[in-house]
Amino acid sequence: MIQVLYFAWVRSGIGLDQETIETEATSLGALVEELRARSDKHSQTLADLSKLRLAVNQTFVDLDASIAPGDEVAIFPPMTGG
Amino acid sequence: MIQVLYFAWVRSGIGLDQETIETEATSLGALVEELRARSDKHSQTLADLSKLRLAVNQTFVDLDASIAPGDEVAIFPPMTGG
Amino acid sequence: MIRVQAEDFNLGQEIAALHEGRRDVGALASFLGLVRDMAPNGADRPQDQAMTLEHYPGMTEKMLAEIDAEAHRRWPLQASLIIHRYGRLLPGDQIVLVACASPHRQAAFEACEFLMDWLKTKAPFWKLEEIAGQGHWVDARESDETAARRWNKADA
Amino acid sequence: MIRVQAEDFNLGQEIAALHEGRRDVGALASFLGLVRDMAPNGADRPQDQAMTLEHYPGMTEKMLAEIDAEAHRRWPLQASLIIHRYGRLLPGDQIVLVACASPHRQAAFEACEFLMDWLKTKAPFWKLEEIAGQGHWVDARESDETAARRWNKADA
Repeated sequence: MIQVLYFAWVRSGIGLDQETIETEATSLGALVEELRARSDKHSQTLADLSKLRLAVNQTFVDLDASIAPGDEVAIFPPMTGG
Repeated sequence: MIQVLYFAWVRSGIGLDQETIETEATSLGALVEELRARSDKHSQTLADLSKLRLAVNQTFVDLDASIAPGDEVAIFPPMTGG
Repeated sequence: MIRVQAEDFNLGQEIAALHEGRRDVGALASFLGLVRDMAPNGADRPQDQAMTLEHYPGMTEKMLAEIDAEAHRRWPLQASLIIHRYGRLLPGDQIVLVACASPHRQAAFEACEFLMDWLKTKAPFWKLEEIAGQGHWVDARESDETAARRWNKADA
Repeated sequence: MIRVQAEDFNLGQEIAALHEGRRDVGALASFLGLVRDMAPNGADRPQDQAMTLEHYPGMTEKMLAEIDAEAHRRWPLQASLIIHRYGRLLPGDQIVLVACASPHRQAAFEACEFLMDWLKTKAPFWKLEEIAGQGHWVDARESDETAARRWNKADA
């Protein structure tokens, strides 16, 4: 099981702030493919990964990062704090 | 008459914070020569002009600046505020 | 010190706490970020504007602590502070305070700018602007990325 | 705004006055200079140390006003403040406060650094350090001249 968190317009686009995913995926890229297949909202919101940032266990990673059961994955836009 | 003000170690070196000078000098360089002749303290304190800054009427100037009766001349070390 | 909070902060008290009782701090640089009026035409509808800051609890504190530690590695800092608010704010409200104390002013200034530049691009905060009931997410700015990149080390 | 005074100042109040009641200030950078412990070996004789700031009344205000005006010419500032104290101060005391408000943080930071660099080399203040009854005038530092020169314009 992977916990997936969404923030900002990714959250409002998908309509969820988090979901728990049963998956065999071992890479973040494979997980994102599975997420895109879950609904039209997922598919549209996650369409262009160049507009998104990814984190695994609260550390920034690329799409080729490994994932394992129990990981916390987060998907969000570039940050605009400060 | 020229009013001459001294600050910091120029003031403590000469032993005066200001003095009024009767002079025919029309350049700051000529005035400094006259000041040097006034006492040993003047001569020693004003010996090395590369260590001093000069102002006429509260504006920084060089040694070749003109002076006129009624001017306020100031001689002091490089500043160390802030 | 890192604080992520909904509440407002008292800048004077926070700055004073960084140097009071000390005799070795010569320079204290600080930066205060405020919510600006977002209406295209300024003063029209003050009551219709808000900015909501969303963040990623846990990762925010982790990233701010990392950024702060990096500043201490790069400059001789005696104390530092990052306070960042989240939640719904109004024009004129305080958003962020960064402060750095050092024996020397150049270190204090540089570390303060570094913290702001890295915070902008590495701390997981997002701004939702609301004007007259219309909300939109603020886009990240290329100029912030550029500002952050100037601190990249040649050997990194 | 320029102030040259013997009295201490309240940093929090001064900074607040620059942005309170406004909705257009996005960034406020500030710098606080403090008297550092001057004894070579730190904590030994706190009560035996003092720093006396002498200045040139009249020219000081004139130069600070010129420096401030130059900062406003170079950056889009909405407000600025320079407070510089004179007289006898002790380690830990506040000496100088510079603050700049702008819509954008880069302008606020740069103007604040510029004001400090120019103030150091152009405002007629001199520091007399006293340690254990021995007074000596602080020498100007080449690094301050170098810092000030970086703001020289190519066409100036």
